[in-house]
Amino acid sequence: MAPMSSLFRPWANLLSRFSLAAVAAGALVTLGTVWGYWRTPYGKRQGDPVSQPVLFDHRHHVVDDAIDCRYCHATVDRGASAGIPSTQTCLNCHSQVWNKSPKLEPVRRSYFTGRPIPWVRVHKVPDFVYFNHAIHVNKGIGCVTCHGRVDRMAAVEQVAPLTMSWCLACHRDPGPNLRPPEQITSMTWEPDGDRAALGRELMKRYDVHGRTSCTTCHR
Amino acid sequence: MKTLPIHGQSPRQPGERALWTSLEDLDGTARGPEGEFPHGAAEAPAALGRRSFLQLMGASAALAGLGACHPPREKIYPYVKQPAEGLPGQISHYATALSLDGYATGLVLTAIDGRPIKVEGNPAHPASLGAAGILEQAALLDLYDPARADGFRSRGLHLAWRKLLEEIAALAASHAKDGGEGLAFLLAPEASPLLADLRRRVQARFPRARFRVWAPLAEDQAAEGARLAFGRVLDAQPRLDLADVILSLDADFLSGPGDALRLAREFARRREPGEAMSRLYVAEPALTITGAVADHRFRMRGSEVAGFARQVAGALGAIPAEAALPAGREARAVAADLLRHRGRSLVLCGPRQPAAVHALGHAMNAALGNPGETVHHTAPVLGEARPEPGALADLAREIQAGAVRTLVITAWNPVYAAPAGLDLGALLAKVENAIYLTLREDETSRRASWVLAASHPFESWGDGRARNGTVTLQQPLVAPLKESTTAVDLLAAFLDEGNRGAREHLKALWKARSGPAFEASFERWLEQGMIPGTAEPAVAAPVHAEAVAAAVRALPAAPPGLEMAFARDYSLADGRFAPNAWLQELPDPVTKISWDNAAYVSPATARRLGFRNGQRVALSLPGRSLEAPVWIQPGHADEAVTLALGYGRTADGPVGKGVGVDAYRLRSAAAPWFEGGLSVAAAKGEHRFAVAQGHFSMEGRPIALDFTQEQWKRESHELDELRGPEPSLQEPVDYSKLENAWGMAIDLGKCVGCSACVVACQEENNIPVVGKAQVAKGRIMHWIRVDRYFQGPPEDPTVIAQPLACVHCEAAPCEYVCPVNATVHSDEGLNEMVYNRCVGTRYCSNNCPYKVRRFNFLAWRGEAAPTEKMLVNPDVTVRARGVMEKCTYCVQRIERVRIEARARGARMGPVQTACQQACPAEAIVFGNLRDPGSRVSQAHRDPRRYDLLHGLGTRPRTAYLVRIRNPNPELG
Amino acid sequence: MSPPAATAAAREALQPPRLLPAGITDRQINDSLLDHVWNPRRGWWTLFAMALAGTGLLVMGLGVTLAYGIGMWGNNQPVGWGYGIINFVWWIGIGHAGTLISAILLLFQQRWRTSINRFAEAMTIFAVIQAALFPLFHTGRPWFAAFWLFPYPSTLGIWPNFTSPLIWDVFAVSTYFTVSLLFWYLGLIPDLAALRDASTSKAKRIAYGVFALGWRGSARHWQHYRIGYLLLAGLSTPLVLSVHSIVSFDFAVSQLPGWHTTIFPPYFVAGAVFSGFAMVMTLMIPARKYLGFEHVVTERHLETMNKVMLVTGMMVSYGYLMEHFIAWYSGNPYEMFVILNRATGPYRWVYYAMIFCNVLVPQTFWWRRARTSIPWMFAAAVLVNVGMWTERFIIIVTSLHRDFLPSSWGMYFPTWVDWSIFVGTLSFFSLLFLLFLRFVPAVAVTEVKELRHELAHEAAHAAGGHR
Amino acid sequence: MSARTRWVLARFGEAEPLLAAARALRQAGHASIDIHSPFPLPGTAEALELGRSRVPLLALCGGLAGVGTAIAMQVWMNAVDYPLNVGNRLLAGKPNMVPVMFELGVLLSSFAIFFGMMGLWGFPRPHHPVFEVEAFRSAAVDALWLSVEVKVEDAERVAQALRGSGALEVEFAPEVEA
Repeated sequence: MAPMSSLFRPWANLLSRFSLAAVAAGALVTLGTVWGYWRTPYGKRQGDPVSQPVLFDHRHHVVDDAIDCRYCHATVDRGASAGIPSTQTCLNCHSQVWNKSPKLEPVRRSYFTGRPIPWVRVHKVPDFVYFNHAIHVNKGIGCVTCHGRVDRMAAVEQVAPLTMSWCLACHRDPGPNLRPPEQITSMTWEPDGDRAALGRELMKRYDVHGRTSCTTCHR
Repeated sequence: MKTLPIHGQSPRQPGERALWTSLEDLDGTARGPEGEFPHGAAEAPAALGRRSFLQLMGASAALAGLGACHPPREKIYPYVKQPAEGLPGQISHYATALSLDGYATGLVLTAIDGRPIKVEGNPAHPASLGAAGILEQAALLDLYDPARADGFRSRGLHLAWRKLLEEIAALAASHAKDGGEGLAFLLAPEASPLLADLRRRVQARFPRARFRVWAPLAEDQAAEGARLAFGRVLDAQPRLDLADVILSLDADFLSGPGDALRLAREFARRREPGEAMSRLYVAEPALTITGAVADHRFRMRGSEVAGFARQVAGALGAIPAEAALPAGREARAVAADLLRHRGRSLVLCGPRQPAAVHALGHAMNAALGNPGETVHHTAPVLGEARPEPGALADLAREIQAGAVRTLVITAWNPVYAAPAGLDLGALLAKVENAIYLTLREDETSRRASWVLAASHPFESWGDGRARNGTVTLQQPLVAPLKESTTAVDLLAAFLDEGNRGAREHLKALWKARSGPAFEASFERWLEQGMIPGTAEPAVAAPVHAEAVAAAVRALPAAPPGLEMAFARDYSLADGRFAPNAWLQELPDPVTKISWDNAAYVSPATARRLGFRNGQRVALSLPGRSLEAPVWIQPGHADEAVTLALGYGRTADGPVGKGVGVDAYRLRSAAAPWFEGGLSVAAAKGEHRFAVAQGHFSMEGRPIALDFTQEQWKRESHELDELRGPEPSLQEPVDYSKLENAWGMAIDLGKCVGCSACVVACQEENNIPVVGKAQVAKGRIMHWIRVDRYFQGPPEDPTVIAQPLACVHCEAAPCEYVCPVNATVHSDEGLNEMVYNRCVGTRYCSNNCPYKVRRFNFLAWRGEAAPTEKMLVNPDVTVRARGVMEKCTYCVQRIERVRIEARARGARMGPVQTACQQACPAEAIVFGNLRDPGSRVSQAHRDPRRYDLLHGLGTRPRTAYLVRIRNPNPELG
Repeated sequence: MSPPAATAAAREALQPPRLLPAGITDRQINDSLLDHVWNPRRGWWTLFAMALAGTGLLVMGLGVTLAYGIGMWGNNQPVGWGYGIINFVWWIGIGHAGTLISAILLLFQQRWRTSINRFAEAMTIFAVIQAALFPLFHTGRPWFAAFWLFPYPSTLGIWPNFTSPLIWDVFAVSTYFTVSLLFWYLGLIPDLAALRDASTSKAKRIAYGVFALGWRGSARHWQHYRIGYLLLAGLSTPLVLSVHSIVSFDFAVSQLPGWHTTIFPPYFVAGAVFSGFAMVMTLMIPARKYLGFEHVVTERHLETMNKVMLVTGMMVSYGYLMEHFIAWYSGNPYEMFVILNRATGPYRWVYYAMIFCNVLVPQTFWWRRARTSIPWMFAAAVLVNVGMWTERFIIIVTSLHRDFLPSSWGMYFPTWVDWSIFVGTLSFFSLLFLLFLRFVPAVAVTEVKELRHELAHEAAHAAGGHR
Repeated sequence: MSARTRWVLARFGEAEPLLAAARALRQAGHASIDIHSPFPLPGTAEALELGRSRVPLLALCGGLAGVGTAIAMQVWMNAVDYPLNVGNRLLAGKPNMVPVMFELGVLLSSFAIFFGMMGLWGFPRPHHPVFEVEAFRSAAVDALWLSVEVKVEDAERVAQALRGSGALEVEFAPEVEA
């Protein structure tokens, strides 16, 4: 019997194949994870209710009080930014109602000290993206389309992915996302009848040209 | 990513004052601890350390991209109380003004969220007509300069405002006892009615106080000349749009104080070919932008201009023959041309010429019947605030005699700019209270016992008068960024009214001078930026011919030998803009040198003396000597050396410190502009200029085209080779279905090469400054540049300027080579540059035949001071290191107009690019090529239109219009 | 060997120099060619330390570039590409010889390739590694370039631009590197098995055993191996031609005078082969001495390589000639100017260095004495390397620095960072090469054995038929 | 029925007897025969009746897949999904697509060849019973070996036969479960 000279035992075959497969799979999984991460709601920061310095509840204000979005976000149809209400705006009501509530203490403090309330930004596009609320609102894009059912959020969270491909999808085919002007701030509006036909009609009415040229958003 | 306007802000320790220390690296003077990196090849970029580290970390985070690595969420700080007007991010425009050399130019400032970010001309204002010059525009950078003076101090002790007022009140009270015997004021020339009023009131309180008006580049000879010719001081108000033939005697009227924007507009309007085209003769020593657009340019030393003027005047019969000189061929031809256009001609005389030449100019105009036609005369707009020759010398004598106890200086930097031999710095030490009001800590503030920070014009109330007398209001856009005051408040302090505020003084003055409905009128005036109808009325002014003749006869002959000439610098003026990095970096409109001045000599003189470009030479005049580097300038007069003033600063912030050489050290009070008897000797060393354009010949290529009227009639068809469709394998994209197709046209016949467009673009588009070393390396960032080409003999070439930015080729060579689609075409035909997609291969720049793309080789901005962040135009992305950038046709303006119109359901109005808006000559036209009636469409159909590098088939959207010159056939 | 010694000697004198010494056995081949793996040559550590130190320069240069930006290089407007792309093209050109020798000479059944192909293939891979550094690091933002250049579906919804030659480059260079590596490794497997089986220590056996993947020299192995290797050679041949053609498209597809030329693809390929052979010579001449390989890399090999250099040198010279001719014949003033500027402009000394090194130096190989003189051929190879580098400098810098509008003309000067990266890649290349010489047989042992077998077979035939 | 087998290895000095022995073993009905040589030995495939290699077919499939992918990728990305006007060029210009088509074709074809071969060989396979024989280490160096897998009980008989057909040396690998 020849001396046992073999370097590798039979399990080495399995091990070597498994190792190679593991390396290949590892590389693929790593790439795939990085790739996939940005597609998860977590990667895009969707569905993450953001706590604010004041326990402001949109559900209460939108549903119970039926305050229109534009009461507080007053510049949404005129300016690039929708506008975060000034402390003064809060106190328009809250000097009368809940004016002793400890929950509103930060608001009163802001008003009396003159220091703004440090709200936390929920919807953020990069600095090189020039998003303008006014043109979208005036061309029939409703609040709910991008911001979701704010009327059901205790703390506002990001609903839309806010990725470039998401923007592009609508810019390429805006029709299905258009609504009549009187329904812009409605959280519950649903079209009756043919959505596609309505979209076409609204495209014409608003004179909508979804543009996908780069400088539409990047300048 | 949105950060900063200036490259080289070094990271500061918390609490440390904002200092531009690292810019010293850029101008080649750094001797700090960073000096281990030699300049040029091995320069360490300014923004090292933390920032770069963070960038690297950011990059690795982006690559890793996993884990709980979300950046912290931003905060939003809304108003506590919403102001009545203004939306976040909305543009608002305010009319205001800036006074330079005493005359106000009406401006419109753009503000976003309370920050002024852009200076534009006020279309209603007679000195602007909507245009803005380089200085007016760049003044905005001074506003945000972190190196500005801050606060008030007396003998090194900081004073609070209230305390300062008390101290001045006490000082005033002590002077009031003897009627202001020991009180003197050194004021800048300033046409402001408010300051004039305050001066009268101060004089009334201190009857024996002395007021002196001084500026280093004063136009005192012009005033003297008027006095000679008319017997009293009068201002001449020329109208170039009415002049068929113009003779400029060393008058660079397209730049310089007061009226250049209007004159450029009027001049350019008469430069279209045809019968109505004007003709310009220029006699001057060094090539100027005016000389560059002349139909005939006679180069001669500064002291010889008088002789040429006498030749022409003699041939015109404007002066007696004994005062004239025998006319040469050129002078005869000029005179004959002027005579053919009696009442439609104009003689202009430059401020550097002696009074007699000015007087001679007036006499020539009178002889040609021009007064009342192409020129009229008015009472001097500066009024009493006219600079007097010898004001400084008189003051020095008084100080020497101990007659000045308190000296209030609102004039700019007399210690630096005083004539050589007048050691004002030492004299100031003798003044008990030398109170100096200054925007920056400079040479004078080092010597003054009181230093008061001045507010910038854009943060203070005031008034002024345009060159034609129109009263112009200056309103602030921001509260002062530094603890500072104004000349108005300072003078008022001597009346114990220092705390009333300039606004109240202004309103009080104009309330007194206007009718009952003052408040309403004042609001309207503020809106317009001026008080309409306040131009100085014309007065009849007969010329005293004998006095003129006598003065002319007394003119000395031009001295033989080398002549030293001093010049106002296009960028720095008298030097007060030396701390302004935009202006330092702006290439000189003629020589294209940035971050430097130089001793200009003609090629022949350089050959005779054996000088090379960049060679250092010692310039010596009796008792004075200065080393300066030589620059051989085609078109310069032989046997003369020209050196621009305003450089070689030793104080005044780190930007201008040590840049160039200080020509004031060579300039005498007796001969402030031209002095004979110059001796030059080669000195040790070679100077490395940062020249933005390396080559001035077109190499016979059809680039900046130029025809004479005669040639144009015969050869205009030659342009057909340079326009129209070129055969191509690719079907051109059809733009005819869209509402807009953007295009531009640049009229070389109108362009005067002033570079206002460059600064406008820099301001609008957040273009960084890179510093001298980087300019020398060929990394200047300007999106639009003004190329200058010389043709013909180097001694006396034809000169042409060609503004060039991205021409937005329809078949753009840059686009198809970009691997990541970072530069592509928009539906409306813009060549888009998407910074955030760019990975920086620079292939696009290589393949751009126009070389208009600019690359962020380093992090040009470094870390900016907080005030400088305020300057950033939020509509334009601030470009990161490693990305390409270039002219976008001001796409942010297009989109703003589009969104604002379409959000209202309206059609888009016209869009103006920043360069177009600033251009005083209306040479740049931008607009919609789909609209056949637009000016740009008309220009594209103009027979003078051609496409640059047409043969490449790039189909540029920017078309050029050839320049036509109108030379005198007699001089052919 | 059966024929009488005298006859053998006479035949020897008539034959071209041998590819292998007479009477060598497989065992001798094996032992002599693997010897350098078992017994590292003297001075290896010294050389390795030097190369490692030089690689430090590369790391530093790239680190500085990453930290501060491309501004640390000499690039500017108008010269957007400088040393980065010069070095890229130079290295990728060098990287052509290996595949060419392996693949094309295999297809042409050139037997002399066997002694040098492994060596040349390794050189190819290491050169391509150097080359591949540049396209990434010369970008302003390599952290984005690293993945935006690849067509993966991103959340941005935007894709690479397939009209850009740089994207073609990405595909060409990565394909070339991958295929070269596979080709090299495939050829290496039998030799690794030989190393495994000839190893004396257990650790080496295991290490080489892992990389030999279980090669048993089985008939089934050889059956697929031969056809697979041949196919890879067949694919590599057009690949090698395509890579430098595509690299030349970076220039030829652009609009710049001096770049926009249809002759570039063949001219670049010829230049690549030229420089690749020169680099093989530069490395092989000292290496064969160092490793004691004179018996397998014989003078005949060297002379043949010199002939190839002469041929490719003539092709390159023809390229230059045509460039000049077309510039004149086209009547395009911009083209004419570029040529004139090369010869008379500020970079003319580089131009004349290029002409000297690439046109004149190879002409000496018309003479047999030059072809067989080892010092001269080494000097010539080094000069050709220099010359081909200057050629890339001329193409890139002189075309860019003075193009259409004289107003934007400028000059290009490299910085210390440019130099340290360049020297760093030379060192990194040497480092990889030294590692290769240390751990992997530098000559395709198996192929030499096969060659010996074939030669013996033929000799037997020649000596009078079957045994 | 015993399921245990073992490999019998025989070293030959020359190719001809080796090939003859292999043919003889095949005729004797042995299926698991192999020849090991340090370089490709002509005639082995015929002796073992291995048939045509499938590697060329794999190469063709890989190449076609690469070219197809390249065309689909370029057309879809640049002309369908996000058509951009890039310098007025055709959205899917055919000449533009050639370089990537070619490169991707070569790449996938090479992958198919290399990994196909690995698959056909069952690599990596560091362990094989024949490696247990110390003398077999000469197989990759300079010796020609013939190996045959036989039932344990047949081993000695086959060894004898091999010795008879000119083997210089015969070795046995350890027994293994079939």
